[in-house]
Amino acid sequence: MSGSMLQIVVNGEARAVESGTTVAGLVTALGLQREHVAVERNREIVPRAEHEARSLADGDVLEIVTFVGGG
Amino acid sequence: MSGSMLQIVVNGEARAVESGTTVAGLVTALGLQREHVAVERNREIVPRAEHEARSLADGDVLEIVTFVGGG
Amino acid sequence: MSGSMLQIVVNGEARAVESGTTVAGLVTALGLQREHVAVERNREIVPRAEHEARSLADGDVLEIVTFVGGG
Amino acid sequence: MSGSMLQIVVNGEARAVESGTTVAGLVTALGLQREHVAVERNREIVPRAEHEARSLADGDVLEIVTFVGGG
Amino acid sequence: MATEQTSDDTWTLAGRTLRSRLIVGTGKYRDAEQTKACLERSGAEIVTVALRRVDLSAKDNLLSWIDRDRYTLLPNTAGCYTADEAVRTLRLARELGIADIVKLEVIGDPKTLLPDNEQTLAAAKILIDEGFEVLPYVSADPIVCRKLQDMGCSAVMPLAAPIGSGMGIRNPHNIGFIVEQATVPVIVDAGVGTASDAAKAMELGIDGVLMNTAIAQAKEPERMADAMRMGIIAGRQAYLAGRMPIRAHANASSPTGGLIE
Amino acid sequence: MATEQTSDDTWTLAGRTLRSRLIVGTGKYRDAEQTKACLERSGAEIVTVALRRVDLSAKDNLLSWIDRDRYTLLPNTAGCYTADEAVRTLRLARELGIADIVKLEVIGDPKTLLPDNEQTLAAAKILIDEGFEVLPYVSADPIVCRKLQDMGCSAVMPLAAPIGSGMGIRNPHNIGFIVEQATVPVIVDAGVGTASDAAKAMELGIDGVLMNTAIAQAKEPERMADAMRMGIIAGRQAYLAGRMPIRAHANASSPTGGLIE
Amino acid sequence: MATEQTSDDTWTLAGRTLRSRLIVGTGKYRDAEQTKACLERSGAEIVTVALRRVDLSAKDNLLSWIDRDRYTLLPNTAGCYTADEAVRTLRLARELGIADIVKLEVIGDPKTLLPDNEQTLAAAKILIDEGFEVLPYVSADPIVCRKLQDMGCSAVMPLAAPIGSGMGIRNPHNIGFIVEQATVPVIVDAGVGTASDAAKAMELGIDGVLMNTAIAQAKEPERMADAMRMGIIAGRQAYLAGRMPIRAHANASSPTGGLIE
Amino acid sequence: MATEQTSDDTWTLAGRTLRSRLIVGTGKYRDAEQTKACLERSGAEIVTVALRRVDLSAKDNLLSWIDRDRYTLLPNTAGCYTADEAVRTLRLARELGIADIVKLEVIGDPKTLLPDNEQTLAAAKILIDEGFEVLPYVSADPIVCRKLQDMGCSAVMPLAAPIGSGMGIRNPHNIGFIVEQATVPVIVDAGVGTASDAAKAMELGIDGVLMNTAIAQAKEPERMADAMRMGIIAGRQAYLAGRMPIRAHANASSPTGGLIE
Repeated sequence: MSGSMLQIVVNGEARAVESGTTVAGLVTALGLQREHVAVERNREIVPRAEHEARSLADGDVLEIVTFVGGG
Repeated sequence: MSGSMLQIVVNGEARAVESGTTVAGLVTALGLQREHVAVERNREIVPRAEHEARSLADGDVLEIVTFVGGG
Repeated sequence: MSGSMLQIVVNGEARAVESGTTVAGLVTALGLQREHVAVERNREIVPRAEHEARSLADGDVLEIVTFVGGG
Repeated sequence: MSGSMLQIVVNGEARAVESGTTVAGLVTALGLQREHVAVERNREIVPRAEHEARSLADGDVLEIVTFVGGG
Repeated sequence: MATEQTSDDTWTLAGRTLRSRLIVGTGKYRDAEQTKACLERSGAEIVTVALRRVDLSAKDNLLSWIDRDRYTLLPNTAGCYTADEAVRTLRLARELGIADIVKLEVIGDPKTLLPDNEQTLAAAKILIDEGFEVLPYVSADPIVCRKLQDMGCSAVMPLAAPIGSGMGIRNPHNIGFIVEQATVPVIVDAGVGTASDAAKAMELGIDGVLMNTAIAQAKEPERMADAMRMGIIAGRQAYLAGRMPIRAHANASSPTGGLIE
Repeated sequence: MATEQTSDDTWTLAGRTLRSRLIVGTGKYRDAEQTKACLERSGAEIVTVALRRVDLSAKDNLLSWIDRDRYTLLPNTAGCYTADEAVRTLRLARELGIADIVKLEVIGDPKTLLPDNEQTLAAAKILIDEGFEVLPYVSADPIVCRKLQDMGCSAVMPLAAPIGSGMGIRNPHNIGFIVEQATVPVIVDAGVGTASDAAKAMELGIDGVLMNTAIAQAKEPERMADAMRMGIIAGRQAYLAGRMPIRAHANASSPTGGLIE
Repeated sequence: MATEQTSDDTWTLAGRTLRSRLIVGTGKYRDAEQTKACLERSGAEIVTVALRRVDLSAKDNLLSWIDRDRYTLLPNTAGCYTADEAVRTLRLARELGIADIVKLEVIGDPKTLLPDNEQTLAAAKILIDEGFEVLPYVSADPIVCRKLQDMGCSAVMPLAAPIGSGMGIRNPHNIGFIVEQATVPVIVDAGVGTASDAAKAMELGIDGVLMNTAIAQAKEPERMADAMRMGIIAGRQAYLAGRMPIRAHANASSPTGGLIE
Repeated sequence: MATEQTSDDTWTLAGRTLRSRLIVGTGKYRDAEQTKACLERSGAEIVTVALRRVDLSAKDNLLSWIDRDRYTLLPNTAGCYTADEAVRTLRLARELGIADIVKLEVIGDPKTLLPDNEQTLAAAKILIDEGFEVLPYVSADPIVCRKLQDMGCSAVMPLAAPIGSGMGIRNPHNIGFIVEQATVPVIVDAGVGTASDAAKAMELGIDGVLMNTAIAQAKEPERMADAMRMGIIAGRQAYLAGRMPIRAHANASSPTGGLIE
């Protein structure tokens, strides 16, 4: 485990996370229920099955989306 | 009791009835249920209570009405 | 000529005019063109031909009307 | 100059014309005013300036069009 | 499934508390069976009937088969062209014991069957003096409706369109004026053609709708009776719910923020 | 009282057999409670939802309180102005596991929110190739609707009027053309303002109506949900019943013979 | 350019042969100059005026500046709520020497300014007995119009919509019935808001239109007077020309044969 | 009498300054004489024509009798169902020396004759690249109209209703949106049935109207041409004059003070 930090962008906002953080880790850290969100990393969908395995890289741009009320 | 006949008009049609015939008698003779009709005699309503008592006179013009389907 | 005055009402307003004043005199005194008005005196029309002859009486109620723009 | 005939199609109808016939010649032969028509030969427009020069070939398919009333 | 109407939405007509806002006629049906089926499916509590000379050849009489415990009969004066004829007709209805409430209808013209409001006013005055509860069929004319309610009519029944035309509400604006000034129930009578017409009428804030032809002359009258029953409730509920404002431009229904980029 | 609808009047959308012909949105409500109450009273079986970035401050998530056993969620692409954005949005919806059927909506203008039919056709093609069941929001344009159904869309959803305008059916004639040629369900989407609009839409012979603002922005949304549920059924039943013909003149509903003289 | 109207299209009102079918009011204008300009540009031959108490502060009198050789003045009874007031007003007009033809207007309600047809009938009877040529402002009610023409009125003037509302023709169907039965000229009076309303009214087959507010309250009254003059003629000519039938489907205007292949 | 139009109300289409806002077709007339008479009475400066195979049996050719000094001919692509056919047709028109401005019309369906906007966009792009001044017939769709004007079309021509239907303006609201965003002239093409339709179209603020059937199939085409000419001017002048506001209630046109008592 290293203390070095990664600079990423989540839903348009810059964030710093510890290197080694996985997509699943980020989602959990954000207090989100994993079954309620879908994640795009650098414009590519990260299948939920891979959230555990996929680690974030410096400069990653993520979109984390869910459903809201709409017509 | 005399066999003489009275000429009357019922709902626009000429009819002959025995003298002494009452309104009630006419209604029954026509095969009508008394509670289903109202009677006008020479343009005046004959209250149902008087149908028994009221005898017809020669030349009487009667309107015997009921309800039918309508809007 | 007497100086006594008559109290009359013209179009809802009280006015005083000299006794002997005629309808024609009143109309002229009001600065109106006689051919532009019609006069009612105590709810009766005073034909224009009689405006000269007809003198006003104390308490007379007059309506003097004309045409205005309307639809 | 030969008397041999060419088989062509004009506005969907088969016709035979003498070999050597030009577009201009055909138009005139059909009784049409040249300034009132445009000609397509085998799906290509034949500019009016070339009607004189351009000879027809066997199997040519021509569309000769003009303006009519329309909305 | 949710119930069709909120139990508290009743209304009062001539002292009667009613749940149904649909009043239906009994004319033009194939037979008594079809009439009964349509009355039931309409949910109506009041049904109109006409007074006519007895037909000696008729096998059964309406009074012998209609359920008078369930339906209040509303005699009309259809076919009357004068106040006198209408009054005479309703006195006979009263003698028949069926005239608690009456539909006053004085026709002015056989082609349009539009009311003669002048004769209607004259007849209404006589009938009210004789103690009738009068429901007059009238033009969508706020002035005449005000006179009728001031005179003591138990309701006013402006027409949507000519009787049996099915053209729907020709003059919603005047119906609106009539509702604004109403001191008695307003019932739209005649001209409704389909369920959306009935709903639209109710959305104007009226109290009820009276119809006959729209149900009786539908291809499937029984099904149309269902449709009308629900159309009336739908329109009434929409009126009570208070519709959204009409906008000249669009207005997004999904959030305009939070879009992915 | 008769039941609200005949049990046999079901319809099929993308392989689903449905009883309700009302599809409702979940936007613009006061809160989750009001949304749930309105969904229930609308009787809807399908409800639309929008895909957005997660709001980290939001206390609860729609997916945590909406009853997915009861309602099929229909993700939309509201806010998308190009085919690419719409496709990207629906791929994310699929990743969320909620994309059995999708509402394709490509907007052409922020003021009118009218669809860009050209982009919609392009997006529909891609999505159908990827196996989506596509329900496109489209102009009331029979030509575009025919292309969409021929392309393999699961329904066509012409608009009644601009989204959130509540203007009602602006072009019933074109909706009629679309119904005449339809090989898939026709759902009127957007523009309905009140219950009579919903009934009138159904009377055109369409299969269903999709709405959101008309319920959410009524003064009493819950009551309007009732009104819309019944308005839809009333209009559908009226369509099936076959309305009376519209007549230029009147037609008596009481017998014209047998009058007293 | 072709002339505005065919010289033979004249009509007769109370014995007068008229070329213009537009009757205009003289109220609500900025001043006498604007009034005169609008009258001229309207092409009107008859103009309405109101009778009021003389205003002693008024600098000039309408009778002093209006061209009475060019325009026939039509006194109205605006503001009268009873037959008596209307009759009294017109007797005064006659005393003023301006009552060859009169506009009878008995108002029933200050908010809607709709006519009290009952009072109008009563006043018309008195006025006709006194030899007036009566032009009654009346509801778009065929029954009342028939009574008025049978009574001897010189025309009937059903309203298009409430006075000054500019809502256009609320009930074209009833106007049509009035035209069908007419034995005197039918003039639509009140409610027209713009030129297309005027044209549409004429296309119903009426003889003329009376308006005031639509011209006087346009942003540019003089230009609107032009527009109304031409709208009236356009509608009249269209009526005489006999419009094409309305078709539910399309019908090509270019030849369907002779296409290139 | 005042002149029909103010000399300064001209408009510019593809660089041409025009006085008449009425463009008429030349189809469906009885013969050349009637066509010429109607063109003259319409006051049109631009007239549409169709391109077809020469008819060897035709006695005279339109080009031999139409006054080309007076009228600019506007070739259309009626009958074309694809962009290719339309382009091919207009290239032939150019070869005929008559293609300064062209009416692009790509039909999507033979029953409704509604445009295929997708094909129309494709054809417009090619034609503009080839230097044509393109006037596209299009749906009343603001999105498509915006794309066409941005692409370089010389005008947009949204339809009022299906060609030859005479149904009038089906979607005035969308026409309004198209006018609001317009950077080129807006010409309503197809669907107008009578003079009031033409006036109403102009009152929406459009620049002109194109019609054929409404004149050619009137009972008296020549008279209808007059009616349309004036209806167009009336509507245009009313638009420029600025109509009165529409009021929900009445507004007296005579003074409410100064009444006799």
